[in-house]
Amino acid sequence: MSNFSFLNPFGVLDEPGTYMGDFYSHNFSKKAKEGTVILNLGPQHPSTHGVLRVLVELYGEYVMRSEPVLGYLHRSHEKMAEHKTAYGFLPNMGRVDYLNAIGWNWAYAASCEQLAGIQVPERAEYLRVISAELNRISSHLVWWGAFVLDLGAFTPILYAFDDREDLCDILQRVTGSRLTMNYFRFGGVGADGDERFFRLIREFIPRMRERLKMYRALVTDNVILRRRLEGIGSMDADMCLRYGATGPILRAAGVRRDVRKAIPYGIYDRFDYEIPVADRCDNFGRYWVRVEEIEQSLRIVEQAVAQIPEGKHIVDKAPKPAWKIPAGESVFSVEGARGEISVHVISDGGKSPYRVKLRAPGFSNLALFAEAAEGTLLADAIATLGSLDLVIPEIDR
Amino acid sequence: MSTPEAWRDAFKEAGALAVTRPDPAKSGLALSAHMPAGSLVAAAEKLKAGGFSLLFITTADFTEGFLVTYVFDSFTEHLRMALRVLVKDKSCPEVPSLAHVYQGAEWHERESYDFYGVIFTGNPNLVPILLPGDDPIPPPHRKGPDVIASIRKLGFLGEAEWASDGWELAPAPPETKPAAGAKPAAEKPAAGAKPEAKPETEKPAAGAKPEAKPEAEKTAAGAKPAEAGKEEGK
Amino acid sequence: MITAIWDQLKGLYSLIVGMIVTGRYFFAPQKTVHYPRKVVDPEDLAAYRGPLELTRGKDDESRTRCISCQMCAKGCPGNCIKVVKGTEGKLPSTWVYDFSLCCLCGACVEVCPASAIDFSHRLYLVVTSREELVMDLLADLKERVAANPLKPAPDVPAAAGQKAADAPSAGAAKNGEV
Amino acid sequence: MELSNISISGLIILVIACLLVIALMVVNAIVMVYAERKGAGFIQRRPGPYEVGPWGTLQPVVDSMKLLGKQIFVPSNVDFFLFFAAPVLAFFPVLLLFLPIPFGPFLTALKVPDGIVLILAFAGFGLLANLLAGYASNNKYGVLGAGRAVSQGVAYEIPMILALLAVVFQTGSMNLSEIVEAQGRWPWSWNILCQPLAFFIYLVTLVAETNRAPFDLPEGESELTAGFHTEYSGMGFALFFLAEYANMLLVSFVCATFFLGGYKGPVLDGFWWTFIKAYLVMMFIVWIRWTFPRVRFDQLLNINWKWLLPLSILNLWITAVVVNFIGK
Repeated sequence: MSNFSFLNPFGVLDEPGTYMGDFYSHNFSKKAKEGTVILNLGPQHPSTHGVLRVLVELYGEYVMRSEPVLGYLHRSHEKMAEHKTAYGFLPNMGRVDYLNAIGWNWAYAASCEQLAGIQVPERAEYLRVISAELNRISSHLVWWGAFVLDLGAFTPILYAFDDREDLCDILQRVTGSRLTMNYFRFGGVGADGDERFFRLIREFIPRMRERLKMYRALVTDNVILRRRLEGIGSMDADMCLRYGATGPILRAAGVRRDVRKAIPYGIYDRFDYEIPVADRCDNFGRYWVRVEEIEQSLRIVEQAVAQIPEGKHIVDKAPKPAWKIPAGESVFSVEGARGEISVHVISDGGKSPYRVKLRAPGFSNLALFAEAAEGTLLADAIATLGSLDLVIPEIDR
Repeated sequence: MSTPEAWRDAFKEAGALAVTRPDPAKSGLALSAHMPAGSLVAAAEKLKAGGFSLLFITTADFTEGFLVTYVFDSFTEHLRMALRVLVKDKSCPEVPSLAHVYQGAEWHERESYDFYGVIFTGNPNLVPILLPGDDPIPPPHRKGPDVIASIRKLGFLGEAEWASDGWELAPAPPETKPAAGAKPAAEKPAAGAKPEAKPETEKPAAGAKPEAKPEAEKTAAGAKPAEAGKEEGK
Repeated sequence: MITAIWDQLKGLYSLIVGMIVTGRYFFAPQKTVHYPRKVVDPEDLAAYRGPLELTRGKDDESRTRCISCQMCAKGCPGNCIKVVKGTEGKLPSTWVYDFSLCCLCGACVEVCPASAIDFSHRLYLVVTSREELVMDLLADLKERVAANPLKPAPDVPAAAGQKAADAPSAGAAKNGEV
Repeated sequence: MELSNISISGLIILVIACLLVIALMVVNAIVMVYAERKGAGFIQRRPGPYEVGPWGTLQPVVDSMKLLGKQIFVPSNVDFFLFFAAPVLAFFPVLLLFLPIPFGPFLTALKVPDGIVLILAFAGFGLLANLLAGYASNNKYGVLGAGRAVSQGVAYEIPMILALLAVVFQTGSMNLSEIVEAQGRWPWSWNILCQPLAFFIYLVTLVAETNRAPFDLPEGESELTAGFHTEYSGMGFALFFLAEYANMLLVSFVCATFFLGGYKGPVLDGFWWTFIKAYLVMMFIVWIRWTFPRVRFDQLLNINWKWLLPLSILNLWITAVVVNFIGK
C-alpha cells in the first residue's frame, strides 16, 4: 500500500495497474449492471464545454447512470490566493470563469471591501452595474450559441458571437481585455468610461433588441428545437434545494430567487427590472429564462447609462497593491450568469489572505446532472448537460 | 422559523456547543452555530426542513484543528447561516457526511477531502474529485507549521451569544489580543520571522517529498508541497 | 387528429421562418475583419492592453521617467518586472520585462508614482520563441523615439506617425487616464 | 442502349460512360465541398475559404491532397478486412447508380427499361458500408453510429420508393427517359406541380437518406463525436466524404429527372438543365444543413413511420384513383 495510507481509509483504491481503464472508470464500473456499456463522454468531447469528462453507463441508447469526473482543469486558485497579496489575486478572478469575469471580480473585491468597510463612490457603482450586466449578456450569448450547437445547429453560434464581438469591444474600452477582465479594484473600478464607451452602449442596445427578435424566429420558435427541449431534463425546486443549484436552473424550477433582489448589493435596487421565472422545470424552461434575462439586463444597462452621475471612478486613498485585508471573515454573494457566486475570505491580517473559498455555481449545478439524466436518451443527456450552462474552469477552479 | 433567534434556539436543542453572532455588515453571516461532530446531521435535517439549502463547505486549517464551515441560505427569504465543526485530531480527521441529507454536499465534502484530508464518514463515493485519483498526493492546502494561525487569536467568530462549557473556541483572553479585530501583536514576530524560516524548511520538504518515505511520514501532517504553492516572497 | 395536423403545419411554418432568416443573412455583408487586408481600426485599440512600454520623457524624449523605486516590481503578481538602479541619478540601468509571465492586470501602471509605464497597443505582436518575450524596455523606448520622434511638440498625438507597413505599434501619446 | 444484346461498341460506350461518371463524381465532390463551405460561410456572415487560390477555389483540392497524404491509422484489435472494405463499399456502388440517369436526350449511359428499380436497389449499399464501418472500428461511438445508420436508412427507404412510385404511376413507365419526356418544357408542366406532396416527401427522405443536416444522427458530432467514421483518417475518411457527396449528387439528379423536368428547359433541352436543377437542389440541402438543429433519434423514426409513410401511401392511392379514372 502506498505510504499515504490515511488517504485511503476504506481500501477503496486498488493498486493501480491491476484493472483496465483508469482509476475513475474502474471505480465507476464496480457498480455496473449486466449488459450495459461504460462510455467516456470527454474529456476530449465536442459537447462538453471545456474539459469535462462524464462517465456514462448506457443500456442501448439510454443513460442508466452517470458520474462527471472533474479536475482536468484544476489550477488551484484557492491555494494561489494564500501566496499572493489581496491585490495580486484580483487578476485570478478574471481567469476563474472567463465568460463572467466581472461577476467574479465583483464577488472577490466586494468581499474584501465588506470586511475592510470600504465605501465605493457613486459613479463606480454605476460602472460596476453596467459592466456586470454587459458581461452577463455576453456570457448568455456564448451559452446560447454553444447550447444550440450541441443540439446540432451550426449557424446560431456565429450570430451569437457576432453580437458578442460588439460587447467585447465595449468592455475592452474600460477593462482593457476582452475575456479575462481585471476591472474591479478595492474601492472602485480600474478605469472610467469615456464618451465613446457610452455611445457604443447606446448604439448596442436597440441593435441587440432587433437581434433578439431574429434569435426567437430562428431558434426559439423552431419546432425541432422545441421537441428537443420540452419536457426533458426535469429539475424541480426540491432537487435544486438538495443540490444547492442556483441561478437560471433554480428560476426555471419556479423559485423566484435572484441574489440581486434577495441580497441587494451595489445599487441594483435603483433599477426596475423583473426576474424571469418559469415553472416548467425542463430544458426549455432554462432556455427561456436565460433568453429573457438578456432582455432584462439590457433594460438595466439602459437605465444605468441614463442615470450615471459624474464623479470619481475610485475612492481617493484606494488600497495600493501592498494592501493587507484586516483580520476577520467575510462571505459575499453575487448573481453571476450561471448562479450565485460566493467568495468566503478568512484573513489573519497578514500579507496574503489566510483562506479564500470560491463557491462556483457550476460546481453545484453539475452535481444534479447525474440525477436529472437518469433513464434519458444519450441525446437528451447531452441537451441537459448543455442547458446547465457549464464552464469547466469555474467548476474545477 | 426565519429569524436568527428562532434558529438559535433550534440549534441549542440540536445540541450546539455555542452560537455566535458575527457582525453581519462585515461578515455577511447572520448566525453561526458550533456543533459537535455528533449532532451535525440532526441540525442539517432541521435546516433542510426549514427550506434551507447548503451553498458550500469551507474547510480551513488552524492550530486548534480543521474548522469545517457549512454555509446555508434559504431560497425563499435571505438568511445566510453557518454551521461550524472543529476537528481537533489532524492525523485522522473524521466528520459525519451530510450526503444523505443534501446530495449536493457529496462533492463539496470530496473537495475538502482532497485539499485537507478530512474524511467524511458515510460519503457514498469518497474518492478525490479535483486532484488525480490514481496517484494521491498529501493534502496540498494544509498550512505549514510557521504560517498557521489560531482561531482564538484571530477572533473572527464574533461574540458568543450563548456558549456551553464544551466549547474551547472562545476568543483568547484579551491581554494577548488588544482588540477583537486588530491583528494580535503576537502574530507580528511570527510573520516577521516567516520569510527566513520558511525557505529552509520549505526546500528539503518539497525536494524530498515523493521519494523518501520516512521524510513524507514526518511532514505528512504539515507538508506544503512546492508545486501547488508558488515560491513566495521576493 | 386535427390538432395534431395543425401542430405539424405550424411546425413546418416555423421551419420555413428559420430558413428565411438564414437566407436573408446569406446576402448580408460579412463581419469578418480580414487581417492581412483589413486592420482593426486604431480608434478601438485606444484601451487595448498590449505588452508594456516606457512612456516618453517630458523634456528629453528618449529618457524614461522611471525613478527605479521598485514599486511596480513589488506589486506585480507575476514577478515579470526587473528594474536595476543605474549610476546617474535615479535612472534605471536595466529595465527587463518578461511578457510571457505578464497577466496584463495593470497593477504596475496604476502604482507607478512617476507614471513611467503604460500599455502599448501592439495587437499584432508575433514571436517565434519564448526568449523573445523577455523585452528590454529601455532599448525599446530608444528605438521608438528614434522611429518617430515627437520633437518639441510635447503632447500632439502622433496619428501621422502611424506606420502602416509593419505592425502599427502605436507611437501615439499616452492615452487619457493613468 | 439495350442491355440484352450487348455488342462491342455498346461495351465501349459503357466503359467510357463509367469513366465519365467517375470523373463527374470526383469533380462534383471538389465543387460541392467548395460550394458548401462558401455557402456556410456566407450564411454565417464570414467569407468562407479565401486564402488558397483565387477566392479559395483551390482549397478543396489542397484538402484532398492532405487527406491523401495523411497516415492511415488503424486502432488496435480491429476487424482488418471489414475496416478497409467499408470505405470502398461506400464509394464504388454509387458509381453504378449514375448510369440509368438521362443527362441529355441521347446522353443516357444505360437505357434500362426499369431504371428506378436499379437505383433504389443499389441505394441500400451505402447503408451497409456505414454499418460495417461502425461495427469494424472497435469503438463504442462507432457501434452507436452504425446502429442509428441502419435503422435510419431502412426507415427512410420506404417513403422514398412510394413517392417515386407515385410519379411512375402517373407517367405509366419506369424508364427514366420516358418520365422526363412526359414532362413539358415549362415549369408548370413539370411533375412538381401535379405531385407536390410526393415532391415534399421525396425532399425529406433524400435529406435523411444521405445522412444530412437535421437527420445527421449516424455521425452526430455533438453526441457521437463522429459516429461510424470516428476511427477513419486519411483516405478512409476521404472515401466516406466522397461517397456522401456522390450520394447527394445522385439523389439530386433523381429529384431533377422525376420532379423538375430532367433535361427539358424553357429555352432548349440539354444536359445543362439537369445539372442546373441538380445543383439547385443541392444548394437547398446545404441551406437546410446550416439552419436546423438535429432531430432526436426517436423523433426521426416517428416522423418517418407516423407521418411520411401514411402520407406517401395516401398520395399513391390518390394518384392511382386519378390515373385510373382519367385514364392517362
